[in-house]
Amino acid sequence: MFAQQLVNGLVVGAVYALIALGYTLVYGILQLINFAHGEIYMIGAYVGIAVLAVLGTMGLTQTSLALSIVLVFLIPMIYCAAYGITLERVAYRPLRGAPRLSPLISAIGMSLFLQNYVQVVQGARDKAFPNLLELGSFQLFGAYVNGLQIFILVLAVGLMAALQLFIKKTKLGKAMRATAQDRTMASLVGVNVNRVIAFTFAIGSVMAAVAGVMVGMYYGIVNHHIGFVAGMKAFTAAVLGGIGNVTGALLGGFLLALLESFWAGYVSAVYKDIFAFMVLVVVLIFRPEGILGGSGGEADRT
Amino acid sequence: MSAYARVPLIGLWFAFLALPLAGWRNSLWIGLGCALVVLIVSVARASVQSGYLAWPAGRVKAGFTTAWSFIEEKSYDKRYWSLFLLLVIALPWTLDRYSTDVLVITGIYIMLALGLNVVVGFAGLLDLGYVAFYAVGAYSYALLNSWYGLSFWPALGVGVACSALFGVILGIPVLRLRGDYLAIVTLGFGEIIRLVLNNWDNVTQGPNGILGIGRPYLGDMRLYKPMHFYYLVLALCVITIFIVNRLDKSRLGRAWAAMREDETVAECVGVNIVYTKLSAFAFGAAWAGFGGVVFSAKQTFISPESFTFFESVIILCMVVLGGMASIPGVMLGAFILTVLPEALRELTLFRPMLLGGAMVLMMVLRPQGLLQAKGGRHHLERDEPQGEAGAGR
Amino acid sequence: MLELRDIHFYYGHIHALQGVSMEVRPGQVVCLIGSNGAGKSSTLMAICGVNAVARGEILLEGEAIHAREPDEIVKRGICQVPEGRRIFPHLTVLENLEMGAFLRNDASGVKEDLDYVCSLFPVLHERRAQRGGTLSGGEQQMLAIARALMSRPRLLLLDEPSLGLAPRIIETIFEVLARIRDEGTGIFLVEQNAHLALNFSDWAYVMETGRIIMGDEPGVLRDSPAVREAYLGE
Amino acid sequence: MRKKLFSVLTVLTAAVFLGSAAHGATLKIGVAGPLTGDQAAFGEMLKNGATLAVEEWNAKGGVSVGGKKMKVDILWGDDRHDPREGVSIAHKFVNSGAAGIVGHFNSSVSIPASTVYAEAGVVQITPASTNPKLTEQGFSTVFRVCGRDDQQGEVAANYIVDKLKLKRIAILHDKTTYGQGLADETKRFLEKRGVKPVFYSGVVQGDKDYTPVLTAAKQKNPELVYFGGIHPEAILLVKQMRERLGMKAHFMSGDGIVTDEYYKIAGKSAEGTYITFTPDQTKLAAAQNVIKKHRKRFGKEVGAYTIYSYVAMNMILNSIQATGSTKGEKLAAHLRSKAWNTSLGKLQFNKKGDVLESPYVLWQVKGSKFVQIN
Repeated sequence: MFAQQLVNGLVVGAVYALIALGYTLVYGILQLINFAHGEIYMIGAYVGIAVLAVLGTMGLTQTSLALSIVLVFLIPMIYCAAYGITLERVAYRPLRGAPRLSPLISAIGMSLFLQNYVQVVQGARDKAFPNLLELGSFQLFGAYVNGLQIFILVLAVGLMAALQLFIKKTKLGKAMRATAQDRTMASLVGVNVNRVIAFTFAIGSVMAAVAGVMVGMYYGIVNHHIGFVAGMKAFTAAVLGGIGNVTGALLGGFLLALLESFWAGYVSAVYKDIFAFMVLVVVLIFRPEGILGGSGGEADRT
Repeated sequence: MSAYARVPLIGLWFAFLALPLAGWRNSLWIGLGCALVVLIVSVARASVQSGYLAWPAGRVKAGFTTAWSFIEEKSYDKRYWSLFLLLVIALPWTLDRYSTDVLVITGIYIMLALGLNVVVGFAGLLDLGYVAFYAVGAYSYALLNSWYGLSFWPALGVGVACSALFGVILGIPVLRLRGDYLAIVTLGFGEIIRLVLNNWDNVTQGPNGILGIGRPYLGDMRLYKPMHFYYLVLALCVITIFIVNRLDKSRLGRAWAAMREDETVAECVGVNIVYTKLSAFAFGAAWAGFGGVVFSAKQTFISPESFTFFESVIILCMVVLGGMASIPGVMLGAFILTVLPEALRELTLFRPMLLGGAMVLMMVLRPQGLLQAKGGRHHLERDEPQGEAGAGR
Repeated sequence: MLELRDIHFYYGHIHALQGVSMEVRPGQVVCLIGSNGAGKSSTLMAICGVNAVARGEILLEGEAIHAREPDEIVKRGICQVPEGRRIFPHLTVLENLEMGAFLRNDASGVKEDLDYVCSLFPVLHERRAQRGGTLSGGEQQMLAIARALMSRPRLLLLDEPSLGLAPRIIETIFEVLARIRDEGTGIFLVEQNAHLALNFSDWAYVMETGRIIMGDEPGVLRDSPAVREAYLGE
Repeated sequence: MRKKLFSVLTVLTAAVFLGSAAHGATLKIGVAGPLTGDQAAFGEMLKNGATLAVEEWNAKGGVSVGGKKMKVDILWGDDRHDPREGVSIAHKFVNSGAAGIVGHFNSSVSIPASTVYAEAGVVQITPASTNPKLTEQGFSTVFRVCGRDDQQGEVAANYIVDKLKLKRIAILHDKTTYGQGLADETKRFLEKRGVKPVFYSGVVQGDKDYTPVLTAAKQKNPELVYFGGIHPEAILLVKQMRERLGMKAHFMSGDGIVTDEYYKIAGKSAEGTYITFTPDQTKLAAAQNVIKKHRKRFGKEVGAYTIYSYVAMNMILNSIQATGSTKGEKLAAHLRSKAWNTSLGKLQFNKKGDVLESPYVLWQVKGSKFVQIN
């Protein structure tokens, strides 16, 4: 049972972590809780379904599986990036420098808007997400492990490592860090701050898109309100790890999912969410900077 | 003319965004619609700037500003208040049962919004889990009534006390948190309360909720019609407004204002932060408890579904939309956000979407809210952009 | 090379700059002195495009730059060392310097300039792997200047470079500034330490409550009774 | 100025509220359910059933009340399965002079709304709310044409014990009024038959990952997993049981999972699922007519609750025509007075307003469709 709960938790953790990245990146750079981020993830899943439908009618899913998989991830990534950038441009940029509450309300409004927009155009019923990857399963230390789970875990961890490297090593990554630390100064050395902020939203959204498609493939079912719960959990994960801290998001995501998984398995399934929120509250009260320290903390934000 | 060159591009962009979700036909319309809106806005702006319409536009704007500030000013005038009260007392006689019921709900929300306004507007503490106190009030009446047969009037007191107590209980651990972190902890707290109500089956009946909650009695008269509740809620609203108004002007109110503007400075001039903060939470929560008791008496049925995070958001929106720290503003906000959705019931499907869009638009165009608070801008201070995350400083 | 014409700027409701006009000629060191809150930093931020001016023009070699984004202004060769240094605290010294060269794409030139600024301030070389936030005040000031130089500016704007530093360090910094000036970079200096500023510059402006009240050669200002009383403490 | 301001205010306020005024000589019947939102699929069934019935009546010229033919007008109410919306709609219906109500769908909405209808004396027939509490409140004007969860639980328990002969049962529910109610009734009847469930737990509705709780259930080696809840959770549960954890145990649930989505999305994993549900309407001779009409009118097959909604609407309209009244008490008395011949077969109400015969039978998912097995 322990091994099985570990597997359960790791896969969910990968999803939490990917979404948490979006919260953390944006918070790091704007000190803004991007409430609408969960909806971007949801949109990612829906775009994935649309792509699959088109590929299906073209017959590509039969003839070229590898290309299909690439497209099923790539197109939602592009779309979500576009949504993220638009979101920032419409709802947050006009409010830069406004009282702190304004962008938060605007974010909540945007979240409502997007969620219900999808409901209007896509209908409220659950949508099936056809599974492309029929991978077998095997047993490991008494736990059932599914090929898809391995695929998700590897993809998520790989992406996060790539992001880490990107932020650490590239010029744009450094510009992101510089902008997060001192926006005015970054503009004084020639960084186009607006572009960097838009880019940050894009990256966060790309990660969310991947999470959305992964969740669609994994659970096979998608609806327009998956963004809220996932968003809340991912946000908790980001806070747990230290909001504004990219490694923290990864750590927080896995930690929260594992704690939840063990709690649900050993203690109580219905009190699972209470437990998650308890963790959030306790961490914030006793260690508000999170495990690794947040954007203002000692730890580097990479 | 680059402003016009942007128009088709913006249209194309939104059509592109809509494409995979809405299908190509709808996307086309969405793109056209967006382009049209942008076009109208740019034409209007250009003609105002170039002087074409500058004069009439200026007149309209000036006229509107004057009219609005007249309303703003008068909304604080006591004489108008009493007139308004007369109007409100007469109102239900001209209305049907359903509209009166909507107004009862509006009244409950006015109480809630005024209570949240104490926490957010007066004291500057962003609370995203306010609905928890509402739930505590509602459940304390529901449970005491169904177990011990406690009647409405004493329950009103007990509910308020319970909620205030919860306010303090929440307040103590979060004393040293500020800004966003406070918001998140309160959000978490709100969810915890809801989940406990949903899962503690033995006590709260879990998701089934509590049925058959007793109606209040006034002497021998059983209050059950919307009209009855209308006057009950009206009376409670008047009390709420009176007390909240006095609080704002009291010593405590000034301490809240000082704490809102700068906690450290407030502490330096002798404001007891612990007491001031806790009292803000307690007072805010108390009104939520008030509203909760009335709500359960009105519904005769409550379940955890009525106390979701979305509810907290709506109440917060009322405060912000109306104008933070402005009592008439908050009331207006509550009125708009309860009556408008009812009026738009035909548009059910689009309602939450429009609400969301309106929230964004409002923040962009008039972030201070409809009626600005008297005596200047009240808002949560934004940290310097380079500021630290806001906690533990 | 740089000209400000009747610049107005509002900070919220405060009319912070009320018609500022001034000029920096090529090869000149120009200083701006004034008391706290006179609008000196606002002027620098307006030049750099951070503060959006409400009215007036800023011309760089005849080209209007006041409606441009900060990064475009940096690209045109103006770089500021802002008040309080504003080092990126979590980036290493080396990364801070690299950020200074953000807009440049000539890797070999950047490498060269890195060596050059390290020769100007050898301590930065020693501390290159350390986080910016861990440096002392003087080292941070050196890093800030070095970072600005990494963009190869034609005009360097300095906001209170001497503030809060020990005399020995101020001396080092001004020696370096002199060297930069001699190599042909224009310098626009904002200083509260009027002695220091007037000694170092070729032309000086005096600012009070958002207006330029005087502009002349340093010698003339030094002899003006008003300046002597208000800024030179005599 | 003062006067002006207030006259403007009064007019504005009045304008907002006095939107609906004009009353024609139509008969108004309220139909309420989750018309939008995540349960819109069910709302649509209610909607189509009621529409079909009303269109039939109107084609015949309407309902004759006191010798006068009145056209029937449906008032739609979207409660989005929110109890408070439900109460608000109830007031709206009562206020608009609705002569009867078909709805609501969810028990959690029907129950609070029933108070309003009962206090106003309006007859309410729900086509789908199965929670026993609804009719246990003692309101004389509340009816349901569907079964009750305790009846359903009994059928499920008996089948498990008698036919499947299983001993190790795990019970899960989604913590909703419906789901938990059903699970608890099933548990009660199982225990009555001497089978004590080996595992009992709620799951969080709206969650996506149920592997933790399923893993815990798996530890107990259940031979059958019973789930009280609706289809989205059931899909995830059965998929995760089979695909993630390799559990071979049977899966059984109630009428809440009967939608096409269930077998379409869950695919192979759904095969063999047992469901307690009402007898196959498509095999009912009485229902054939409706099914045909529905296909013609809406271009698709009837849903699980379409005919219930159709029957409920017809009962109300028939009673109005028979009694010549729209008074709730009279209609209620008439509804109780006889055995009804409906498209669902013979129906008769007891004193509480429930149908006399337990209507539940066992179904199974076979070859990607629901098949009645007894």
